[in-house]
Amino acid sequence: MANLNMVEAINLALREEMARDETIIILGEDVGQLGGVFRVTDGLQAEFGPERVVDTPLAEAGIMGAALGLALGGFKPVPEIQFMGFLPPALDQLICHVSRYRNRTRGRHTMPMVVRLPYGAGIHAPEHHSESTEAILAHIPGLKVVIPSTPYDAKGLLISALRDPDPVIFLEPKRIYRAVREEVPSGEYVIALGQAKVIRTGETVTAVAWGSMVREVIRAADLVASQGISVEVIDLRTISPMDDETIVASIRKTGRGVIVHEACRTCGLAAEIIARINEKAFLSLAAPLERVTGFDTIVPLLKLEDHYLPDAFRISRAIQKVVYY
Amino acid sequence: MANLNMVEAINLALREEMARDETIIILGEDVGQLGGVFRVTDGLQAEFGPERVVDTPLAEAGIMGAALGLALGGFKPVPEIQFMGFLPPALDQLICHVSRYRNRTRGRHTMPMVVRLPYGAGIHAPEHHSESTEAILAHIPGLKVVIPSTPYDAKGLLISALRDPDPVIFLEPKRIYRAVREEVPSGEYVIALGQAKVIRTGETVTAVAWGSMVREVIRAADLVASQGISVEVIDLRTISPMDDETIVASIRKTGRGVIVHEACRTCGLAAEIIARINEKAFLSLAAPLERVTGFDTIVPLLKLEDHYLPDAFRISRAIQKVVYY
Amino acid sequence: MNLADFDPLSGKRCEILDHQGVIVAQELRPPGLTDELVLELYDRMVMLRVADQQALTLQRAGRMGTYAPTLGQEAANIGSAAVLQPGDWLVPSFRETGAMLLRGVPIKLIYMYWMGSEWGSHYPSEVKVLPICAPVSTQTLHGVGLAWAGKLKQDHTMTLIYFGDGATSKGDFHEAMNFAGVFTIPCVFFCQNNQYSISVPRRVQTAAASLAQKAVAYGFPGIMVDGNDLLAVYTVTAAAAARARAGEGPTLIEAQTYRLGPHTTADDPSRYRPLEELKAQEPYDPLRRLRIYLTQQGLITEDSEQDRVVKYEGMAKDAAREAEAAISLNPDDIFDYHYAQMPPYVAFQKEYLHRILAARGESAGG
Amino acid sequence: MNLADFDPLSGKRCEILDHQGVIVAQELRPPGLTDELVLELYDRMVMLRVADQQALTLQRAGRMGTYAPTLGQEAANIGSAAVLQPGDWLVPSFRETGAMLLRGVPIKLIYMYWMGSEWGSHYPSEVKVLPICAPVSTQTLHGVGLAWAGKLKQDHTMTLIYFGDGATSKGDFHEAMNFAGVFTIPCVFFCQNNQYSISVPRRVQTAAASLAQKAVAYGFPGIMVDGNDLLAVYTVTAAAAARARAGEGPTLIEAQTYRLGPHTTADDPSRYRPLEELKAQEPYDPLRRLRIYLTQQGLITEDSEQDRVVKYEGMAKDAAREAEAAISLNPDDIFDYHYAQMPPYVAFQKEYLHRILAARGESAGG
Ligand SMILES: Cc1ncc(C[n+]2csc(CCOP(=O)(O)OP(=O)(O)O)c2C)c(N)n1
Ligand SMILES: Cc1ncc(C[n+]2csc(CCOP(=O)(O)OP(=O)(O)O)c2C)c(N)n1
Ligand SMILES: [Mg+2]
Ligand SMILES: [Mg+2]
Repeated sequence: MANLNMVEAINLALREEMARDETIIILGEDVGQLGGVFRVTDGLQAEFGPERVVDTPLAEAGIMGAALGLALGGFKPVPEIQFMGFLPPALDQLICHVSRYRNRTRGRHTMPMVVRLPYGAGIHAPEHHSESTEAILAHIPGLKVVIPSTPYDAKGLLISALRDPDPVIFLEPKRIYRAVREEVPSGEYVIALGQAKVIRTGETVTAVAWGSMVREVIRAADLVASQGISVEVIDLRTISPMDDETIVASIRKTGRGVIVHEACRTCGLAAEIIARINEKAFLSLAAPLERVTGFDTIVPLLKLEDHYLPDAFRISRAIQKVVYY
Repeated sequence: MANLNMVEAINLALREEMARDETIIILGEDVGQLGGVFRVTDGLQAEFGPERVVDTPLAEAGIMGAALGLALGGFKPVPEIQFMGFLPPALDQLICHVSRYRNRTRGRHTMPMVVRLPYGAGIHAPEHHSESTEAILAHIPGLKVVIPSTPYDAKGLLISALRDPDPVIFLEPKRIYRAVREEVPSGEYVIALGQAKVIRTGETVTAVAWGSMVREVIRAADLVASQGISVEVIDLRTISPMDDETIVASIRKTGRGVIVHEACRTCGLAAEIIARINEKAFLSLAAPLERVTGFDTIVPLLKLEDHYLPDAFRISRAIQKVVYY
Repeated sequence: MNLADFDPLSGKRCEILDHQGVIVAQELRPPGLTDELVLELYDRMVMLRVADQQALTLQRAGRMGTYAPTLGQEAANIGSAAVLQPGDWLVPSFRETGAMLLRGVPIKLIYMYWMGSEWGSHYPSEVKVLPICAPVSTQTLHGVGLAWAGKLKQDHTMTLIYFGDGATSKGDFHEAMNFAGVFTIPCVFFCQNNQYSISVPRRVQTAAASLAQKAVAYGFPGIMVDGNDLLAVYTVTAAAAARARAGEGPTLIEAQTYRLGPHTTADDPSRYRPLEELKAQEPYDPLRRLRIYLTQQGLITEDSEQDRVVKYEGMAKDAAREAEAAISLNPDDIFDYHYAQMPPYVAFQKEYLHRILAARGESAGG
Repeated sequence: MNLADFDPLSGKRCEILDHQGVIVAQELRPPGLTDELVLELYDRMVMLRVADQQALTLQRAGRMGTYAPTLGQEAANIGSAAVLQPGDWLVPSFRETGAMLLRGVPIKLIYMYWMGSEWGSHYPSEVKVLPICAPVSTQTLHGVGLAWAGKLKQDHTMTLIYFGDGATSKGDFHEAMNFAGVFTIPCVFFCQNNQYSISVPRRVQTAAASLAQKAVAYGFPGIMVDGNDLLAVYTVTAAAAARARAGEGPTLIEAQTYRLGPHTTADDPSRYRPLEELKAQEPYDPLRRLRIYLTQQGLITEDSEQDRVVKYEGMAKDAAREAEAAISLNPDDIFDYHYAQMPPYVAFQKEYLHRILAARGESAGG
């Protein structure tokens, strides 16, 4: 048991699973000698050798497509895309092949693979380093999309992802890579994919978030607690397949909901959550569901970036709005 | 005035606008000599020459990126992507650049461009020839996304798109390319982008669709008319920016709604429409909004394809469901 | 043969049996490529042509969807795939019906695929062939990864990757070639340059004088071969495969052939290809020259030829019927193969479809 | 000079001023490249180095975001951009601060960009330079399209496209090169091969012996040049630009240089680059050799050198202050530039932000 931040927790999960499963191969830009630009793969090449932790040429489609071939050849590739902003060149392989191979071949070929990538804004990086386009991935059948919000969950979810028979996109909220430390057990434990977690129970209103927004929601819940508003906070953890049951059960209880994400609003994941609540808990709703999201704009460069991201203040206002509707 | 199908109407719009605006350049695979695999650009190379109707190498990123450069150089490129299933390699240029140039340069460089592509299922084509991923495009700020459902609209919307100062993705529902003929005036007329059209007024329930699904909705409306259900049918026409006002006004009147698309359900555009109705017309809603959509699966090959697409029967059941809720 | 003797920058290409059926470079012919083997492979080429023709017939009769014929590319298909050994992988594009057949994909499954059933890509588990790949050139990367896996497992296999001339323009082809060079991947890049990408002629694809010379960009050999010459195709591919197996890395082969048919059954080549051009290609037909040669060797006769065609026509027709009978129309198939474990909402959609079909009075079982 | 004399496959590369300041190939030097011009360009190189250093200082002081220094690549930057004529376009990657400055992008704007303001990419309208491009190699296609536009307008301009060694591995580089070859585009592909892509050394990017030889794949010339030799870079780029202007099509230039600094200020090269390697590069510093040469020519002295640095330090500091003063903190900027006409819901989001800031007691005007 050690006190780890999320980078260290992910590194530990990779290290332990690589020791356990010889078919795991990490490949990507700067993942080897450098240990990744965020040091997530630090020390892994030294431990497992350059055949299992591979620095590739600068080519995201190449990384994804070669990973697919490695998976067909019996390996469990763990490609890293350096930033979500550089995922687009790899989308072709993800959309056309990684997500489809099992179905295309009626199960003859499966695609066990974990695609890791840091995502999200809030680190004051240049353009294309702040993207959160998880809704695009959630729209693609055949992919799973997982987003941890704590070091503990990051390790447990990643171990599950690495043992999953299907392709998992593992989005790492880089803004909170080093934001908190918590006890993370060494050795194996898993957190099942596809299960949201109620991280705080409440009665007045349900708030749903994932990644770095979970922290903001907790802060918002603290802010409104003094007003007697009791917020049930749900960390979605797996974006796809989505655990709408947990959300719907909570809404049935509270009758009110706020969904928070940093991605653009239009066609973001909050819309899907609202659609499902509409379908399954319509009669429970006492107020419109509120979205607190990034704007329908390109994430600004750093001087204005802080205006972009939802924060505890905005979330608390939305909570008040649905409560006092 | 001539009786044209959608292919001919689009061809006419291109021909007239190319004659009017010398900066228009069509580029893509097989668009020249062959006139496109669907003959949409038939005869244009003969008329405007191989410098303005350009057969390119087989490279979608190349087509999109070169089009961007042509736009910067003062032209109005009209790249064609042969099928929406082959858009993924071009998404990088669309997401990272085409949609962003105006904002990135604070308006110094704009990106007038119309990306044409046939989309949707229902023509019994092989894998990757049936995609409808319009929701992905609608999630990208800076793009406009237009989808006609009739020959007349196709021409008017395309002319508007060609005169728009911003990048427009023009999605052509290939299933109905030749399905109907109607009177299409020769000469200029425009249909404004960003405006949905109420194509049939009704009182009981609102149905929203676009592309080839509009026809199915109309049929469904006919089916339920005998039961005294009066359906207001809205053809969204522009997916992004979305005209939610027209939808919301209708829902305020009817209190009930069905949204139809052939794309996968999860994170499809219907979710966004539901989220907006929830925000703007919550108190008008007498029943949950229903989605009739493609499944969260890969479009089946042709033997099972017909099971995939929403049709009048499914839509009529959804209409009944919301009416008798 | 020595690949290095055919530097594409010098304009040389490998030819062994010319289009008049004359052996012009016996010295290049590997000892293993006996007349018996040539006859066997010729037999497969005939089978391919017949199976291909049958597919067109089926398509015209509405019994098959869009089909991409292999007509004219039989030598490129069969001569290349023939060099594979049991553990090797074959990665097709979509115009490798013959190569796939040769490697054990049942013709029935190939028909099922083009008839529009995913079960057509559910090959027997021992068949080391990837499914047909529609997005041009994307499969080149799959082949590289698969061959890489073989290298890591030290299983001494190699992977034969097919693609067309048009595919060489795509970025993923570049990335595949580059990865293969960097990681010394045991694979062979086999380009069926049939001179067209749908309507777009080869010269529009690239300003390079040859496609083979593109290998220079990646630090490994490229070679041009007469793609209608079974013997040359076999010889060159065998040499490249040997290189791969020896751990020396990849090779790019440009097999210069010609698409005698339409791009697919949905295509009308008369819109872009002069009839004279097509006519001029007829003497180069890959079967014609073999027929001359094998007749001269006394290995085939007009009668035996007739029998062969009849035999394969029967086979193809049987396969078509079997394919039709085997195609599942079970709508559950739409849902059942996306994940090892079906998410609840997909299960719900599956139930929904059952309800819809029941309401309509259609049986869910098809 | 004749580009064809330096076939990269023969291993030749163009060098004129060696690293000890000796002219080794006077005959290659174009007449226009006088000692006065060399002095002027050297002056720009010093300015670049000072401006670059200032950016690092600002970054350490928290006054700038991540910055990608140009240290060591001054000759590659300045020698190449110097050949451009007024109508020509320059398409940078993100390590062309010097080339951009030379072409008229105000240093203030470059600082504003790295300080995190989009206004830093709002260049004066007469400046023919595209904005900095973060996604590696994607800009190569923009350059091809832009040059294509020039060709169609018959304006006799050309476009100079920059990218790094790492960029040559990407698919879009391939597609850009291929389009340029096919359509005889008047552009020059200028690769600053600084031997690293972040931590990944050049040898991992490709198995090709040189990057210049990649041009073979596209049917146009490639050439290697000592990228730390201002004279050679100028000479080669001028020849390539002349080719483009003459309608003969593109050229690929591999300028072999070395990144003396970190990848960006966020990078720690000590994790992957041995200190000895860096030390061994110091004698090849592109400024050092020019200082020797120009001193010998009597064109600079220690005093004039001192003055020059002082002058540019002042300039850079002023530019930094001006940049900071000019940066808009107006949150409206987040919304106002996505479309010519703002969609209603974006306008609503803008209002929302105003309300939020007001509620928080922050002024919306920043
Ligand atoms: C990425 C992509 N773009 C476009 C298409 C449509 N398309 C199918 S085949 C083809 C031409 C392929 O030409 P080539 O690579 O020479 O192979 P051939 O068909 O001649 O065997 C095109 C454009 C596709 N399948 N994939
Ligand atoms: C498509 C893409 N992938 C990854 C990155 C992250 N990244 C930024 S610069 C860089 C290395 C670029 O190397 P090179 O092309 O040699 O240029 P240099 O930085 O050496 O000037 C990487 C991997 C990126 N910006 N774009
Ligand atoms: Mg071809
Ligand atoms: Mg570099």
